[in-house]
Amino acid sequence: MAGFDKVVASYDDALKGLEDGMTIIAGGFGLCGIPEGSIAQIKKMGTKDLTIVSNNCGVDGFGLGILLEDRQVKKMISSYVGENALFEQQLLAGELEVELTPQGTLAEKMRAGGAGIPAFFTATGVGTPVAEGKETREFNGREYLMEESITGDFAIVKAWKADRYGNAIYRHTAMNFNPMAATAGKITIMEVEEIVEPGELNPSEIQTQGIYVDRLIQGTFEKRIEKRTTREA
Amino acid sequence: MAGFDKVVASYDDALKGLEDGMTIIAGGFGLCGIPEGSIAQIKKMGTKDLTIVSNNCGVDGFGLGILLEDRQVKKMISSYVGENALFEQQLLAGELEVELTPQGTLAEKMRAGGAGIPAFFTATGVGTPVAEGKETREFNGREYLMEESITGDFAIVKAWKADRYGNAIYRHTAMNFNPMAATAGKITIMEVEEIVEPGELNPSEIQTQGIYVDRLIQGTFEKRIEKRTTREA
Amino acid sequence: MSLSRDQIAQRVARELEDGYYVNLGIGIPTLVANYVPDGMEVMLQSENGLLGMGQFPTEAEIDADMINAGKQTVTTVTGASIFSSAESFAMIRGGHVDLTVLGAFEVDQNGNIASYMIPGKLIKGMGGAMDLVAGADNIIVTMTHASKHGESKLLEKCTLPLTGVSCIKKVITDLALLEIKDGAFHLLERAPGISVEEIVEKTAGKLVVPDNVPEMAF
Amino acid sequence: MSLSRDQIAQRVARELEDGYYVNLGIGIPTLVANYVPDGMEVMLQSENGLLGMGQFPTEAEIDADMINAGKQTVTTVTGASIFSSAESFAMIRGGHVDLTVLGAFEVDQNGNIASYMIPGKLIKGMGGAMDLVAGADNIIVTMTHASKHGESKLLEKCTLPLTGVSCIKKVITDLALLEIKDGAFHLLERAPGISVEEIVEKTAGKLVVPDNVPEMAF
Repeated sequence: MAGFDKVVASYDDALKGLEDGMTIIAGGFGLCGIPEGSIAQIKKMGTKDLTIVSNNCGVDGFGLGILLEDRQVKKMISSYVGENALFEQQLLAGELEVELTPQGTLAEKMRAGGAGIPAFFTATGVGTPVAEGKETREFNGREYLMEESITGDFAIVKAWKADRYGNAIYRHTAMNFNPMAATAGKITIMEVEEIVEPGELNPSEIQTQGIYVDRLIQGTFEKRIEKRTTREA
Repeated sequence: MAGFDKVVASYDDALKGLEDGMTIIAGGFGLCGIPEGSIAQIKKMGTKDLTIVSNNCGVDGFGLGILLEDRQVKKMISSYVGENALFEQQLLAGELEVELTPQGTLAEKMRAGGAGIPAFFTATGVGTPVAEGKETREFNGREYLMEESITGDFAIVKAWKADRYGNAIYRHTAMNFNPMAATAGKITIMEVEEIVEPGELNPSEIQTQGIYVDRLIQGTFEKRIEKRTTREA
Repeated sequence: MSLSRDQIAQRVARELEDGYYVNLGIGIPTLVANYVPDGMEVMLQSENGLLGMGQFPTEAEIDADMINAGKQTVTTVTGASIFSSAESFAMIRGGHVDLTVLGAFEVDQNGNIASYMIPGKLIKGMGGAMDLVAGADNIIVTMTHASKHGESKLLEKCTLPLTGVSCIKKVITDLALLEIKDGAFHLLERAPGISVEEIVEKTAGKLVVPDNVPEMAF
Repeated sequence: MSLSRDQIAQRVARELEDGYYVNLGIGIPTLVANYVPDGMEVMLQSENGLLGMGQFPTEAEIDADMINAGKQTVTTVTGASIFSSAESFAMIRGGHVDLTVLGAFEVDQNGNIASYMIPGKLIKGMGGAMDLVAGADNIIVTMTHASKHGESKLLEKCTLPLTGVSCIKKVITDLALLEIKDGAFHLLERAPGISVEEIVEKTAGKLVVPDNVPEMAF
């Protein structure tokens, strides 16, 4: 790698250094905007005992769900995990831990992790099971929970286009958790549909700045649709 | 106002409801990206005892500096106020309070205020005068300060283009504090160089969403340059 | 007769105001979008990062990268904006959304809500519901008044794990519209042909019934 | 002879590495940009929201909306990005900037720095300096070794209000390059023609002097 060129040639190179027991922060919401290539590579590598921070855990046979097949995941930190029979099975069998985290709190924990903020207060979850074991505190007469931030050994994210420096933009709602996840990895791997030359993206329109991206790879994406809803033409 | 059309016809309408003693959050960095029209209107209205949250206080005779001339400002919450003789005079005479806040903490206080986060922890300012009277706490062996968020009765911001719904984009580094300020006002006034029709801006490129904007006005801008530095052509 | 799902949505829609930014949960709340009164504009927020959600796409328009919080393929309306999950919940948590409509398993007389988990069954997770109930001033819960077995869902105290505390002020069921305040349900309207007695019978929590309870008209 | 401002900058530039994201403070640090070694790429971060700051504009290019953190008109390099102040300090606070170079009034043997305020004189404010020193692992302070009156600025304990505590590990003055560790300044290099004795004399804080102190070459 010379200068700021973050492009790597293969997913082998992209996930280099991933080890058993590590924490991975993944972008995506449902099956939308997920880092398909990195997930496939992790399955191929067979890395075990992973803690994965992601809003969802994919579905049976697609997305992060495929990492359950060989029991690679020790713990999921997610807001919603209800689309996956294998997940349920492993959870009930005690083979998988899950830390349910409200969606907004999860997004903010990733952002805070990347932004050097170790903890913040939110009203979300006060008085609910989410508050168990957490400190609460009153501000202006209302009770708030203290939530700690999250960082990962790796972050795996998916963007639409990025220049070689890792300056990236997202396509429609495939943005979701990706920009925050990108900031929160010690090593951040970004896969994209198209790599362009520096200068091709408008500096003011860049949504993830290259400073957050360590390894950039051009991928191919199935983009499976979870709930295909249409109207008559 | 019908539906989501936020456009108002005059600065009189834009600043309606501003009263003595209120808190105003202002976008801008130095003289770059400042809400010139709203500042002029506040001077015209003669509103007093204002608390103004802004990274800087303009310069003598321009920007927020003009509000000092008639002693309209009771307190500034800023990170840097060193460009203004009148400011110094009033500060030394005890006619003006200043709460110096590190620039990053100030930006985050505005963001947190708009995002429903009443407080957060940062390492910035630990062991310095900024930490006086503030709670500290250790996370992962490092000491952090608890900083509370800021909201305002009004926010005054400046964008480049916005559609009638208040969906806005910024021009170059005139973005600075404006996006966070826009989220932190009970009433947010946005002045822009150009108002376009909804649909003209790409949904994914919008930098301040209309949900944060209450009143939108087309302004004219002097855009004074504070330090004109050039190289030979 | 008790209200249909669509009638519940229709009644919720009367609570809308022009220029409202609204988050509609999955199920009955989603149907509210079909009953926005003529001449009124509301904009739908979807917590995965979309403000200005439109109708479902045609087969030709379908795009895997354009979904809503229910993971359904959708379109955008003119003037929509798309943003990150952090920004989306900044809007929600910061109280910028004018109205949130969501379903629930139980609501109690102190405005507590349980909507995300039934112990013993699978834990699916709260998604954005906890953020939504904590962030909004104005929340309407839609639900059936009682379970299929006739057990009231409007309780003195929720029995299931809570989604939020003291946050629900309005409930629209298949039988009635109720306000929650001062530790009680206040009956405001009843479904056409539903007697006050039936509502009293099916409300386990404290219920305040005024002298006159108008019938909803559709 | 003691180093000129440009020589200090030149010496700092030798600490750069290819692919570094760097924040340069006002004054001498700004000059470092002029001495980036050939074949090496660094990208300059300006805390008002710019990554990839370029040179000053020509008269024709000047744009009031394109400034740096020193409020000077600037340009961007190819591959630059522009963002909000919150995002900018997320980068800084989150430790994503590889190197920060800034000036100071005083530095002490425990790595404390005072750089923003002299009581009795006007309080200008800390700007982004406190965030920068708290956020960076790798900070170089550039300063004159002593005041015009000969008073050391490398102290046992800072006397002015602090900008940050235990955060400075490297200082480059007009006389020497020093590392701060274990509660002492460690002399690593001296300016050409400057004797170890002069450095010892002008360093008020605890100074560790190795047997051999190489002279900088320019």
